Amino acid sequence: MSDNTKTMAKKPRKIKGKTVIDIQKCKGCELCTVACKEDAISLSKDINNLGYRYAVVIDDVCTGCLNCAIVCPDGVIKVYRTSGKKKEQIATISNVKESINVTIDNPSLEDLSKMDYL
Amino acid sequence: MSDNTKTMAKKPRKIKGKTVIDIQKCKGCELCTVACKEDAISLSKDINNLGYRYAVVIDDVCTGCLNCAIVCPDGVIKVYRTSGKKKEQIATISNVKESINVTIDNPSLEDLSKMDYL
Amino acid sequence: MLNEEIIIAGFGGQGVLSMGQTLGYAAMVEGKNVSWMPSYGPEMRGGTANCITIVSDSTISSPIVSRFDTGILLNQPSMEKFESRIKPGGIIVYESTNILHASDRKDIGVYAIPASDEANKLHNIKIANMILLGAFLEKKPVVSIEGVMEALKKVLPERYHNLLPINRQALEVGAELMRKAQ
Amino acid sequence: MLNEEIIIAGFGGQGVLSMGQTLGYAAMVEGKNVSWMPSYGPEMRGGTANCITIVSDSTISSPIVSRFDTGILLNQPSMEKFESRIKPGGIIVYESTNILHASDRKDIGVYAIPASDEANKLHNIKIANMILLGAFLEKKPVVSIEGVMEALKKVLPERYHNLLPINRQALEVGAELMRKAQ
Amino acid sequence: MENNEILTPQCIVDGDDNYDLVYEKTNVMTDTRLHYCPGCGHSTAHKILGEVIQELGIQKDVIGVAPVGCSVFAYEYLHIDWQEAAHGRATAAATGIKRCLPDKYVFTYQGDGDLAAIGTAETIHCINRGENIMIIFINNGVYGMTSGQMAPTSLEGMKTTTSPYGRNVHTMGYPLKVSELIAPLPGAFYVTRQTVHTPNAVRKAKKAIMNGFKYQKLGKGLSFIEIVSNCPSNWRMTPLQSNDFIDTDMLKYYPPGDIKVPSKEDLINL
Amino acid sequence: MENNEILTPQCIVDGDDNYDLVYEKTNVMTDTRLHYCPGCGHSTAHKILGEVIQELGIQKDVIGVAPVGCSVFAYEYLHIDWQEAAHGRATAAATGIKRCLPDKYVFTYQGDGDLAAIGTAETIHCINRGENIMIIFINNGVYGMTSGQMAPTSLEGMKTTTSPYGRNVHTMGYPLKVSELIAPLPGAFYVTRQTVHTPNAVRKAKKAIMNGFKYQKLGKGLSFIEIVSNCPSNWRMTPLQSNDFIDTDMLKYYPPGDIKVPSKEDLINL
Amino acid sequence: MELKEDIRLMKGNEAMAEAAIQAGMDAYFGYPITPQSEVLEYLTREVPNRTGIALQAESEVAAINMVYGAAGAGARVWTSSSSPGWSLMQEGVSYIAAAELPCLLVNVNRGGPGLGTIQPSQGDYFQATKGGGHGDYHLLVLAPNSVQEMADFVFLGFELAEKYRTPVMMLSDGAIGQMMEKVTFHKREIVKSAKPWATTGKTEDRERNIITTLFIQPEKMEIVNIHLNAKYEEIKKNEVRYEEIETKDAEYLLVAYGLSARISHKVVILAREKGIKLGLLRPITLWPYPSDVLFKLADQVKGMMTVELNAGQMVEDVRLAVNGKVKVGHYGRMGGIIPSPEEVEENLEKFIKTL
Amino acid sequence: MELKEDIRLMKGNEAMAEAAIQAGMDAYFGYPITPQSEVLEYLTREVPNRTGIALQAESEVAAINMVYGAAGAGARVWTSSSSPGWSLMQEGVSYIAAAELPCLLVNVNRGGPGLGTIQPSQGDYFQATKGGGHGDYHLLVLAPNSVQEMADFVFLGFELAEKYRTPVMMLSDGAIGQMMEKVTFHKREIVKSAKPWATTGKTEDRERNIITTLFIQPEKMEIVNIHLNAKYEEIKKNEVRYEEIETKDAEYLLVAYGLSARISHKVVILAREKGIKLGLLRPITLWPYPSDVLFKLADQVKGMMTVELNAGQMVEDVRLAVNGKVKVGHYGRMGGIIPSPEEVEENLEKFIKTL
Ligand SMILES: Cc1ncc(C[n+]2csc(CCOP(=O)(O)OP(=O)(O)O)c2C)c(N)n1
Ligand SMILES: Cc1ncc(C[n+]2csc(CCOP(=O)(O)OP(=O)(O)O)c2C)c(N)n1
Ligand code: SF4
Ligand code: SF4
Ligand code: SF4
Ligand code: SF4
Ligand code: SF4
Ligand code: SF4
Ligand SMILES: [Mg+2]
Ligand SMILES: [Mg+2]
Repeated sequence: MSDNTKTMAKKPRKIKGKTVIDIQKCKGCELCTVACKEDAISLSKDINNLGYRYAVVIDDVCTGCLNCAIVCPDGVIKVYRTSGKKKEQIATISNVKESINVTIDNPSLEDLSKMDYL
Repeated sequence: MSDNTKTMAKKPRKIKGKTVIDIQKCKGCELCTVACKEDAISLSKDINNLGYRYAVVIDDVCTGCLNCAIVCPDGVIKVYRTSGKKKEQIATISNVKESINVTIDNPSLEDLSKMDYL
Repeated sequence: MLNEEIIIAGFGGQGVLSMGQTLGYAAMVEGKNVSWMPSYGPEMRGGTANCITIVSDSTISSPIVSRFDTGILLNQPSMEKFESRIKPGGIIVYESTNILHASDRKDIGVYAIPASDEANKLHNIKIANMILLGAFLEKKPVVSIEGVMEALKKVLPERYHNLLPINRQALEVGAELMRKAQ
Repeated sequence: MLNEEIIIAGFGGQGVLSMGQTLGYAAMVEGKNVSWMPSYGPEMRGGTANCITIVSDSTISSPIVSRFDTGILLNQPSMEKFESRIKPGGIIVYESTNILHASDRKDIGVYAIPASDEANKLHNIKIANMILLGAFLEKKPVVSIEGVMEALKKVLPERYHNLLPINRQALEVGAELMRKAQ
Repeated sequence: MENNEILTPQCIVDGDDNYDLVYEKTNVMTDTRLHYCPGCGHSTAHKILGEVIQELGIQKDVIGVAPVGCSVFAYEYLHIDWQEAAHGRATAAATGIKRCLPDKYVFTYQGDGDLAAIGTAETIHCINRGENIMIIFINNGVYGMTSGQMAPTSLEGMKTTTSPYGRNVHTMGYPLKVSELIAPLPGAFYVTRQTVHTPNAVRKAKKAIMNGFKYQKLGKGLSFIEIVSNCPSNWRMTPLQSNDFIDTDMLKYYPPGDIKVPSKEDLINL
Repeated sequence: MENNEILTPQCIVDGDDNYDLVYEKTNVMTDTRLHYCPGCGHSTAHKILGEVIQELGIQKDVIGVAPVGCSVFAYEYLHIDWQEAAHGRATAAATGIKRCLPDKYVFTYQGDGDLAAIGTAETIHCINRGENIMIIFINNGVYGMTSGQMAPTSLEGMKTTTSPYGRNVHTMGYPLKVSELIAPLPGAFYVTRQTVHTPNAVRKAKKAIMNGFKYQKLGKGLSFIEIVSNCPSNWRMTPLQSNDFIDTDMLKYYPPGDIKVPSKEDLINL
Repeated sequence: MELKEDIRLMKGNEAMAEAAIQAGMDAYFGYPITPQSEVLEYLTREVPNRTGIALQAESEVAAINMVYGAAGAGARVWTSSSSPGWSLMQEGVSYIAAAELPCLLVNVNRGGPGLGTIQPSQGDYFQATKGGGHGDYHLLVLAPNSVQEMADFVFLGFELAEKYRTPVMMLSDGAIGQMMEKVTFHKREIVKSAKPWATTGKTEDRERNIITTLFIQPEKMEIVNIHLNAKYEEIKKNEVRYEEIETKDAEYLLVAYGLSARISHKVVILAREKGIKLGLLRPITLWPYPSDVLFKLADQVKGMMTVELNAGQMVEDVRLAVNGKVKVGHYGRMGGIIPSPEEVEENLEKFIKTL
Repeated sequence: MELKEDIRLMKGNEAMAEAAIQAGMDAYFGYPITPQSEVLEYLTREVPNRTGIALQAESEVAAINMVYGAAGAGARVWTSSSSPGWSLMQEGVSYIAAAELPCLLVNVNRGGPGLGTIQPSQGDYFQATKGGGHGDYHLLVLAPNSVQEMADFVFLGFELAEKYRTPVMMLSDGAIGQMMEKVTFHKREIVKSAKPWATTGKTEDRERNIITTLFIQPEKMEIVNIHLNAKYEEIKKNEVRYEEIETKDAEYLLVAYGLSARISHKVVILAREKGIKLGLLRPITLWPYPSDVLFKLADQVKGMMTVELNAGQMVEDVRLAVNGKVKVGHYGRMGGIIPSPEEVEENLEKFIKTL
């Protein structure tokens, strides 16, 4: 607690964040781009394998506020933050999956074919 | 109108009523007996052909108030009244059916057989 | 070989269905086969009720028959509906307090039992059906009175067992009336 | 005897279904028989769309076939899905701006048409499908360009008739590209 | 001749007095004896419905829809065109009729099991569409026709053949106040709750039905007339006891009176 | 070894700074890519549902029911037991499940066509019985899956494939405010209307879903979480336009916020 | 979209909707379901500027009962749905048949059971022809095999429905509903027969009209049943429809309807190219079934095989028709899979070897 | 009501309900309809003091979907209804069959079509055996002909349902449901099979369980269809049940199930008294149908006649079974009318003369 107040007291250095976007799962909806008050994210010019322009970090000004990740429908944004008191209750990560870049596969219909049917 | 006020003014003679009950359609529910403030109606000792005790006029004190007839579910009560201003809006009688006593027939199922089926 | 096909019919409330059931239980108690088939549905709303009870030594094929060995009839409409459906040589046992116009068929036995009057004498109008049952069993002992009593004992909840004697009495009154009626 | 069975496939929004329909209308205008069968349902939600168009001189028996004379393919997944389903001797006409890995089958003709690039040059990306159609018709003139134009005239509401020239241009550009590609 | 006149039933002569007929069953009703049990409110509801049709002179323009329930035989009793509908679907059938015959008066006559259980979706959507029809809703807290099972409207603690230990609201649900539920829907133009167990109640209910028909002409939405009724047979009561029960229990939970009435502007064309 | 640790995705090192992972998709969600259209609120709703399940640690005790609608594939995306139900019947199926497994958490996830059109009867009666389940109700004002027909919740004037000239409330009915309609039912324990189109809205909606699960343990009735959502594809808008439309139009008619909340006494055992 | 004469390129679903308007439909009640939602979409777009009512119901159950009400009121009315929706409508269908209400019912069949798939299927043959609803009744079932017939059978369906006071079903499938083909709309004079039995309000010159399906006394009910059956016999006598393709000299016969018949037609061509004398009998009415012609053909051919998009349903009717005279085989694909003509031809040859 | 041993006099409907409790039912969901409302009434009276859930649903549609949910959650669950109610349940039934959910479904058949009558009928034979719902599926259909069998088939039904993961239907009728007969309840050991596929919560030791009927890709759907059909073939091989009465030396054969079989039994007695060598084949499973035994009997007898309470439905299955070997007639009454044995015998003699 004392640690905490100390940090808050001196505010010497803003908490820094970093977002990692899975561009092959991004659908380019732009919700993250408007959600980011720091204007850190924007859409690419290129399209990904789904045929969508995808979100990319354009400016390294992230505060780690989570807004983009929370509003991202497809949950393709991971957020990292430098240490410091977390401002947000975050999801408990009991079993972290690997990979930041995902292999490219076919559209959703093919995903569905992975179903455990019976 | 003058006629009317006159009648009301002198009140020499209460309007008299008369009820006629179709005893073979009466189901003896007794709603009329409690509805009559003059206690003019009561149930018979005998049963009719439906197996029900039926309503009969026991006392010639009817005022023609219509309560019994209005509350009678089966609509088996007719009310007559001596002339005078009617207190009630009454049903328009465009085509009066004859008969006060109805011939005795079988229970409702047989009635249903008179249906115009197709 | 016993195979008695019985129609019991009257107003709802006259104990028509339970009479058939009692007979059925008694037959079961005596190890016989039995089937009991009520009329059901809105027909009952019309105030009438009936049931077909079949008591047999052997397997009962059809539980529904259109002609009967016996009619136990408790009101006028039932008399009118069923009198023609009694097999020649069969019988009608009827409630003569209620039914004024009985069958005049000559090829069957027609027995007038003033069950309601007698039930009133026993100060229990509900017992009229047992009087009729007693009368029927006197004529056609498809089950014994003991069988009926045993059935009632099993079927009635304990708290009604005080009614057993009056039921027996009713059965016996019925039997007596039948002996007189013959 | 003409009986051309064509699969047209790509992303939704690439004008895949309307390309088939335009071809169908043209065939109809020219008095030929035609059937057009879209893929439908949630498949389209996945971003892909395709349709089978059959143009024939005679009655078309089955509107659904599993192997095709021609594939007009607009994206990579479609190439992967349909390349094996082209009949030997058949052709594939594909959008080479989008599709990087084309079929390497030797028993069919495979024609790369950079339709999107060319459409951009015409300042109308939506016209890419007409470029591909033009390319196909150059190779297999199952209907005439005039037929297509007449069809468009009938199908497009008046207010869009100003777009007719650019459509004709696109068809011609496509034909030209095909002549080059061969 | 004088004698002859006296013998017509419009009037009778008794001693000095000359009596005129002032009330009898309307001849919109047929002569068929009603199959309803003694004292059943269905009968009364039929009677006043017939009277209203007669008084409005609309017999030739009315089409009734009665689904399954004790009143399935309604077509036996009123001299109008009728459709018998599948259980719960009266409002759908009525929608079909009214849309094709917009100038006719269309009403449904439904029990609580029918309207508020199996027919819930049809009820709500018909009202929500503001179909210009009238629904007469007989709430007797029980499935009458099938002999006494619990209805959505059965009161808490009420014993029925399928709630033999009394309705337990926690496992069987709460008695549904349909009128209150649907009144907020913009398609509901007039919503009222009536009874027919006393002479005065009958008079009021008749008025409500009359309103329902009149409002239909305005094309502004649906009239919903709930009639809290009895089912002596399945409540296992005499008719008089059942009417007491209406007063002591049913009306406590289902208070009578208007729930939604048209505004004056709404009625401007009436 | 140090190096190794750095390479695990929980944290990354960038220059001087050591970053910890503070947010990623919960692993209650599968890796299957969601088939929903770009920007569709269904995806967001799924995500927070997964997060709540993870945070409450109830994954092994949850059974979801998703009927037909765009979310029929929900079982693809959340690592829990699922039943796919017939169109409109999710609440009936959920009733069947919950009655047999009273100690499990049961929820339905339904669209507006499903819940408020064909499933109206099941919805109302499930709520009225106070089934101890949670309903998540995605109101996007349209039939998404079948590609854009009018839903009971489509706004007045809204153009859909079956109201091509805009919804005419007089012939097609009024947009149904389901939460307001069902809130008065005693079986409804908690009724709230949320959205998921902004980060803050998502946070609140997540809280509401969390409440819904928590309340389920109390056995006091049903939690109803309406989520006013979008359907960019069938509204023929970009995702951002569709979210604007939520603010400018949908929320005007469907105001967000709690509609019925438990009292303190109700929550005493929580 | 209009071209010279009234020839159009349309989806089967749209052609059907257009035909209904041209046939003077009074009302349509329906609920969206793939692969037939275009019907309601087309109608809600068209009728405001033309004629009739098109109402989106809250469910299929509501829709079929709206049809009941409207048909009872004398309207020319129809509905359409696809497989799961039709299952929900079965009670209503049974009521409509019992009440003898003329109307047109269209099932654009998709793959089942359950939610299944939205691809074309013929898995609802039994439901349509044997009665998916309760009790003894029949629908007159028409099976179109082209967009043109989707349109034509709307006219025919309304006509037959009113002629016999009976519901007529058109059993189509997702492929025919979704595909576009040329369709010609001929000028027709629309005659609507009088419906003196309809509930349009009891005028003084007639008794009240009652539409009911309740016949509580078995004696009455049986009379109704017998009446219905007599009508069905009449329909069987008059309304059997089928198409014979290359049957004259056929040694083997395919039997197929709808989309399968399209495929089978190609099989006939393929087989004849190989020297196999194959014919095709296409039932157009699935009920009444063209049993007599099959019974006769059974004397001529060595074997028959049905081609169906199901596990073998119509094959029972063919077996009943030929009554053991020849062997009857079945080749079917399910779940929305559509067999290619080549595949069917191959299986036909296998079947021939078993004879 | 208990007598020595556990023999009781009960209505068929009550016997069925009692049997279900004894069979360890977990849940029953139903909606009142004559002539089977006693089931729900009996259960709501009994289960509070014994075991299981009995819930009155808001409709048949809700009831069948509650069954779906409960069965999917691994419960031993059932429902019952009568004809119109069953029509409403057809979508649900198709879903249950597709999802392979074991459960017991009871139709106490009454006269139709439409609202019809509440008297006994066998008019729903087609619906039960050919699939009233959409898509290719089958119910295993048991036909009791006595109150005893109403009870016994509950045990059997649950067992078969769980053995094959398939819905089992008991097709009874109003007479057998309403009548009272002796019924003996034997002590039984109730074994419930494990249901590792049930949705009871995804524990860590397994993948999530999904109950679904959606197979959007035709290729997948067809696999499901093929799987279902393979199961049905298995059931056909193992589960055909029937009773032969006096068939040994029979020259003529009646074929009848349920109540008709009771009547036909008496007909056999009457006919044999007259010297006619008559036998009776009573199918106990209506699906799978005892076709093989009929095929064999066709070599022995000169003619067969079905006795049905309908316009002639099962007769098709008999004709399919004998494949033209002998003439197959039908005698039926409809609408709740029950023919007397004498009447049937008379008509049998008429039929014999046509041979
Ligand atoms: C589909 C269907 N399910 C059930 C029934 C049986 N049924 C007939 S009437 C009825 C309920 C009657 O109750 P209600 O609507 O309250 O009318 P009441 O008789 O009480 O006036 C039921 C369940 C039916 N006919 N059809
Ligand atoms: C019985 C039945 N009728 C119709 C359908 C077709 N259908 C599938 S989803 C759906 C409506 C979807 O809309 P909604 O519930 O709002 O979900 P959304 O896709 O908008 O999320 C319909 C009508 C069906 N599957 N089953
Ligand atoms: S919100 Fe998610 S899906 Fe949308 S653009 Fe941003 S990263 Fe891509
Ligand atoms: S975490 Fe916050 S600051 Fe960082 S990119 Fe996302 S929205 Fe912008
Ligand atoms: S109210 Fe009518 S039915 Fe009842 S007792 Fe009086 S007269 Fe008879
Ligand atoms: S009219 Fe009035 S006073 Fe006369 S009997 Fe009836 S209730 Fe009594
Ligand atoms: S059962 Fe009840 S509702 Fe039906 S007629 Fe009798 S009293 Fe009236
Ligand atoms: S169609 Fe609409 S509801 Fe469905 S996934 Fe797309 S945007 Fe979402
Ligand atoms: Mg009621
Ligand atoms: Mg929606």
